Amino acid sequence: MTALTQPGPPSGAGPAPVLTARPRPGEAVIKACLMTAAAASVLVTAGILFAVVEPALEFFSRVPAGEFFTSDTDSPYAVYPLIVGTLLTTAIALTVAVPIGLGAAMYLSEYASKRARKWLKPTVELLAGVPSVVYGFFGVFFVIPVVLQGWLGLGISAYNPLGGGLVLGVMIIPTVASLAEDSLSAVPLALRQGSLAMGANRMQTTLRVVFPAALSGIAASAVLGISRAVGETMIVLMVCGSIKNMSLNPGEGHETMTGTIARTALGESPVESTEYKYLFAVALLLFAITFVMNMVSIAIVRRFRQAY
Amino acid sequence: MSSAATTAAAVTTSTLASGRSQDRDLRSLAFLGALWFSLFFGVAVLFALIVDTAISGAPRFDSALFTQYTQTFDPERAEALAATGRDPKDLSAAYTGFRSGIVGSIILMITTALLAIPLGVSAAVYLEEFASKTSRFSKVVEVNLQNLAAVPAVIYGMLAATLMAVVGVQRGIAIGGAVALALLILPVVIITTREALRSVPDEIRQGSLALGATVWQTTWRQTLPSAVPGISTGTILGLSRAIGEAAPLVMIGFGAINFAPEFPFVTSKIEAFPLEIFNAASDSKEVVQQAASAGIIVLLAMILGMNAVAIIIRNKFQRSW
Amino acid sequence: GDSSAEEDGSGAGAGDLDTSVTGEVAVDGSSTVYPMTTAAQELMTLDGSPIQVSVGQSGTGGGFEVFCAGETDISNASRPIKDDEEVPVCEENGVEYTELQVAVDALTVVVHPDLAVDCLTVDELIALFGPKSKAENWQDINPEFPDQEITGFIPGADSGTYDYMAADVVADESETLRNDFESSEDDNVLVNGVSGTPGAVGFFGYTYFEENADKLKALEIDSGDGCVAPSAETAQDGSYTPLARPLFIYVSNKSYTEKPAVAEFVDYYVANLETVATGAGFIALNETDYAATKDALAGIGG
Amino acid sequence: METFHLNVYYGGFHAVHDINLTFGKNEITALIGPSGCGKSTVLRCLNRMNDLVPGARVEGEISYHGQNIYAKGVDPIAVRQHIGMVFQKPNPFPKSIYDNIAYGPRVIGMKVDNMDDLVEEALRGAALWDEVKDKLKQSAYGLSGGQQQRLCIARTIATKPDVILMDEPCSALDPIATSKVEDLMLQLRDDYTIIVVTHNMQQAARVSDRTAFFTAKPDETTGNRTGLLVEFDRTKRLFSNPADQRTEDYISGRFG
Amino acid sequence: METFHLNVYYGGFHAVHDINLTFGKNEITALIGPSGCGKSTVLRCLNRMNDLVPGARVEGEISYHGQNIYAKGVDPIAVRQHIGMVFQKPNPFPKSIYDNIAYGPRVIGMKVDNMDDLVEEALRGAALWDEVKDKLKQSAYGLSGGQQQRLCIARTIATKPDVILMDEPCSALDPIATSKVEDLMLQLRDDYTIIVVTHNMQQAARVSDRTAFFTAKPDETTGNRTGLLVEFDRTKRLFSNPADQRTEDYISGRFG
Ligand SMILES: Nc1ncnc2c1ncn2[C@@H]1O[C@H](COP(=O)(O)OP(=O)(O)OP(=O)(O)O)[C@@H](O)[C@H]1O
Ligand SMILES: Nc1ncnc2c1ncn2[C@@H]1O[C@H](COP(=O)(O)OP(=O)(O)OP(=O)(O)O)[C@@H](O)[C@H]1O
Ligand SMILES: [Mg+2]
Ligand SMILES: [Mg+2]
Ligand SMILES: O=P([O-])([O-])[O-]
Repeated sequence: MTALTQPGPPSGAGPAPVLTARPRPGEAVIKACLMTAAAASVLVTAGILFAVVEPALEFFSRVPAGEFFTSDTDSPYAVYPLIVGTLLTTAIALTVAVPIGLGAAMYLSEYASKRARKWLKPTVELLAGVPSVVYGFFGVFFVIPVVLQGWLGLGISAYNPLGGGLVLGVMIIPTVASLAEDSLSAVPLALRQGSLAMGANRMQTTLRVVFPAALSGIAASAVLGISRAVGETMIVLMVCGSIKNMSLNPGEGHETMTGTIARTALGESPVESTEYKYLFAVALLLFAITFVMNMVSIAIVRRFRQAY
Repeated sequence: MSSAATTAAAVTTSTLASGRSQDRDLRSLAFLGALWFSLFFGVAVLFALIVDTAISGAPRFDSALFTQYTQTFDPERAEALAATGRDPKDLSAAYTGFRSGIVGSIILMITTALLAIPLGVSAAVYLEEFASKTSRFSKVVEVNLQNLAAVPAVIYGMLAATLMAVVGVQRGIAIGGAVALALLILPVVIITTREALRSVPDEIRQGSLALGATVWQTTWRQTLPSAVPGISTGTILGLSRAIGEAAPLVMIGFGAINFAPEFPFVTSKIEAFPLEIFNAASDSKEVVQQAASAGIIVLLAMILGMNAVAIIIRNKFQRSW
Repeated sequence: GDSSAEEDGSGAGAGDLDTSVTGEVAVDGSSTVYPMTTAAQELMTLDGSPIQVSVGQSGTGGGFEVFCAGETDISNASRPIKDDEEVPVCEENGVEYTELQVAVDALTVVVHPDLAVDCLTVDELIALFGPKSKAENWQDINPEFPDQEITGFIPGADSGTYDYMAADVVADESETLRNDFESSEDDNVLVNGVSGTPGAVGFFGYTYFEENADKLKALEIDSGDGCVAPSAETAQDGSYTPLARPLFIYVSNKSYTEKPAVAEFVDYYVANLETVATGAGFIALNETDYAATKDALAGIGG
Repeated sequence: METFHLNVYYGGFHAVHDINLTFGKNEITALIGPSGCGKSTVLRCLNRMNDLVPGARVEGEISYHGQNIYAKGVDPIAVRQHIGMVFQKPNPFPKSIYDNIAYGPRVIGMKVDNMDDLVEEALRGAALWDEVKDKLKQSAYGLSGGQQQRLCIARTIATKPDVILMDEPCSALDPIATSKVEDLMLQLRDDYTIIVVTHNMQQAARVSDRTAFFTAKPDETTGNRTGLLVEFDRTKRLFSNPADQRTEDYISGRFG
Repeated sequence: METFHLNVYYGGFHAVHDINLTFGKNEITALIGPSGCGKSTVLRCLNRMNDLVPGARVEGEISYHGQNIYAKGVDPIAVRQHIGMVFQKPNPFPKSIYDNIAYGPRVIGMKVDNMDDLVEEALRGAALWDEVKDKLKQSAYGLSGGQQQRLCIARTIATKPDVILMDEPCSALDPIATSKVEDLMLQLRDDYTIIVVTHNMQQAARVSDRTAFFTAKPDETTGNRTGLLVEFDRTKRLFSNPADQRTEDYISGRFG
């Protein structure tokens, strides 16, 4: 098979070095510690499940599921009205965040120079760093009374999901923009060159080639935006109102899932009360929703990553 | 010359030097305008927020904002108390301050950092430097981290509240809040640390390993030091998020506190700055709401300052290999 | 923790405070009474006491729940403890307590300042807030009222204010109010809601109205003898019925006797009651009621 | 189409120096030379694709039908509509075959009576029609590499340009696909002016009418290698009888 | 040092097939062959750096001083302390020149009387001392590419290995730096056994005592290209009088 017929070269002789494995206990301990730290993140999830599921089960053992899964606003434990409130807020937030986040992402990935991007991107990301209490304050004292009721003259309640959704939307712009930008930037340069070489201008290239190619990533960014919006608490607590309301009018006050949790917790119900356990049933539902949303988003991202 | 070419030639002279780029036609400009709008809409909102809040808080940019605890006496009636020998400035709601919140938030931030950074960096180091990327464990942790990053903050509060109940410590003490916040930012710390480690080129690792260094030696002496700017950027951003969070602390039972926490601070009842602002904003006295506005500006200054530091570290010190 | 307030009873102030007493005091309960207890704490700290008082405001009902579970030393209340629901819990947990009236309040019904309604009868109050009420428009209450949609902002069901309106004014056997109004434990949410929503109505303690009198309109109440406006005088002299109500703190006897800090705080609170009440914008007790409070306090230690 | 004293810089780096070339109408011109000598750079200048490279700067003149395409007031987008380009790696859009072809005419606002006819014509022009006519609505990513590259050529000719630039159009293809593309180039010569960069000397010899040989000369002080034109002639002559020693070394494989 | 029936797999992919080689002590052995034939793979096996590649699997035996370095109980870290490696791209650590050298002795816990002396000795050994002796505390990133590569060699010899593996150590360097590194290799031969992968046949001819020529054979069914050893001989003989046609084709430039 090989032409290895020649006499071999002088082969190594001499004192054989010790190659046997040396025990390195320090290394092993460190590795074990690091691994524990990594495993801790799984423990956190387990902890969340334990902390939420156990009281939630306790709740359902005390209250029939029918009083939870109901749209009857007279039931103190009705969850459907909360879902309506959360849905309205989320829908409005996405209406703000998806187009604007996408626009910002397109600018950053298709138009901005590298240097500009280095500063513009963190600037947009600042919006996610502003505390939600501050957004809530702004929503209650500015967006609703000054902008919506004042400038736009809307005859709406002082607390409502319209205002809450708008400020929440501003807050999640960076969430959408960041992931959308990743997926736009992942579109190979060759596609842009192909389009430009044919005489398309930048807008056409962006909208007709880059955007469709990145569509799934953009969808994932919107889904991630949903899970952020559903989980946000202080803004909805402060701005959206507290009525269990099945109406789809976003100008009326609505209680949301996170709003209920925080409001009741602020009220310091004793740990054993059914009211307190109710929070965990709502939290379990909330966790399930964000979990599913996040898995959907991960799945979409996986698929688009494989495309190139 | 073919007919196609002739036509082209004719077209050429008419359109090539039109003097206007098709990147500057009406639709393109409108589109670009929309993108600019998108980019600056959020920033404009933030600007409006800061200006509006700063204007309403303007009367309260004074040192009392930092040095005084919450004060509830009606300003006029506080003046009347001057007769009894008490200084109205120490009672009047017009001089209410956020001392306990600021002190509390600093304690919280330090404790959170002490909990989250070692844990998060260790986990990231394990995942990047030790674990096989294809192992089941890595994959589970990976997905798990992405999920944790999306878990609502209130739920972290509930987890910490349950933990505290299980351990049997009092509600409303610093460690409970710090645990909630540390859990909240843990995924951020892990994810950014991993990115920072990943950006250290493999050549550096191989160079070290080929000399007979162990994996840990390589990590500790080569990879981690090179990743420090990236790790600090991520950690500062995570902490700046933690310092502004209120929702999980509500679940921990953080309430109004008008006294200095005692050493060791972690077991002391404390108040958090954002929650104190939330309470002040809920007060019906206008002077207290002014204080809330001023407090918001202070909180924003802290957070934006931390963000700025993080960005500067990222842009200046992060080596591009 | 022996207080001189018992002896001289004059409520003189700083001189009676023993600044060597340290410790913690946990207070929770009524958001109406919250500013008053906080004011007492602030005054005491200013006078040099190192006692650490933490005050929550989860509503009278919420406060009693933790109080009867033995988790707090003092519970603020804007209504008396409920014999049927709360007293048994306290008994079961062995929590003995003393009720101390600290101020009077004029529960104030407020509307958006532009609404052309000035006075409500008790029946109209029931028609407005009662659990069976389906009134959507002011004209559903009284055809003379303007054609304006009603939006309500009322205290949460944990609050004493809610209970007082439900049990003592509306007096429906369910002891509830309608559930399609915005509700909050946070009175400023109510202030802001009513002042920010055309046609809105709400109710809360007199203090909150007084501090926001420029943004709100308080309604007069007609309980049969003509319309009476809420004020310190009408509340003190009893003419503002049925909405004038007493405000209390409930002190755990065990805490009072076993924790010097609690005794010190309560003594100081009662000794300086008038300063605290007026300082925080409350209506102070008249002489008779104040004497009764001091007597009750004296009864704990003995 | 001609270049006069073309110099290109990337930032401070002088990439190509003083290129003077005249491309014959309805001819195929090959640009050859060792790696890094600036062939792609020159090609990208010809339809102002170099405008898209950050830091790139062009000096000199490129005349197209008598107009300097680098003159003020010239719209690079209009230039690219007349001078198409095919890249080294096939880069079809992630769309259907049909939409890949129709994309160009649509974006440049070409008046088209019947898009179906135009698509067929372009695909026939690129010798691809028979292979794809039954799957026009399918994704272009389902095609083989060679088919994808011919699709890219079809896409380019659908906008009816005048000149087609090709940058190593076959370097990512196997020999069979390569020969198909080469056949296509010869066929397209009747209607288009073609300028092709290639690393493959055989290919240059096979398809081109004229060949320009570039090389890169290191600067004595900085060591930066600047590209320059060594020789430009009829392909037959250049290969059989090169005037310059460096050309001879290169084509005989002695250097590069 | 010898390999017996060395087979390497990346996951399911058979990268190199049945390599038998004997490396001479105090000789330079060159591994040559077309891209992808597995030269780097074989080299990485020799000090178990391949352990770090996820999915890599090694079969067969590599004997070093009579010990199979793939035997159970052998510590790959100990192996690497005896068999150093220099990479294609210079990869100094982001530290000072001094610390780059001192790093290895420190991490392997070498007993060092005077680190300064050791650093000087290593730098002298790598013919770098005169150039850097005044800036030992400066960052290694301030050095030129060739200096960086020699620094990497110095770093390797500081731990006093026995064998030095080099994977295309000059391919990122200019000709002058290359010749300096080649000189250094010849000088190191007195003390070390050197195994070098190179793409540059002239280099193999210039520096090596023996040369192993590899090629890659595509699998008939899957098309996967598996590397194999074609010929191994004294360098002079292999270049002047190759026994195998494929070797001759390769060194004459007819293929690859
Ligand atoms: N975008 C760029 N920025 C900076 N320098 C560049 C850029 N593109 C090319 N260069 C440099 O310009 C010189 C010429 O590059 P060009 O790509 O034109 O060469 P080429 O002849 O096409 O080489 P190849 O045959 O490898 O494709 C090279 O030195 C290259 O490094
Ligand atoms: N980490 C890896 N994972 C999977 N396959 C690999 C890996 N490294 C190399 N290969 C494959 O193994 C084969 C041999 O690769 P190797 O790098 O050893 O070749 P080489 O001869 O060094 O080539 P070159 O001259 O380009 O460096 C190639 O087909 C390569 O694709
Ligand atoms: Mg090129
Ligand atoms: Mg290699
Ligand atoms: O907070 P309340 O006073 O209404 O119980």
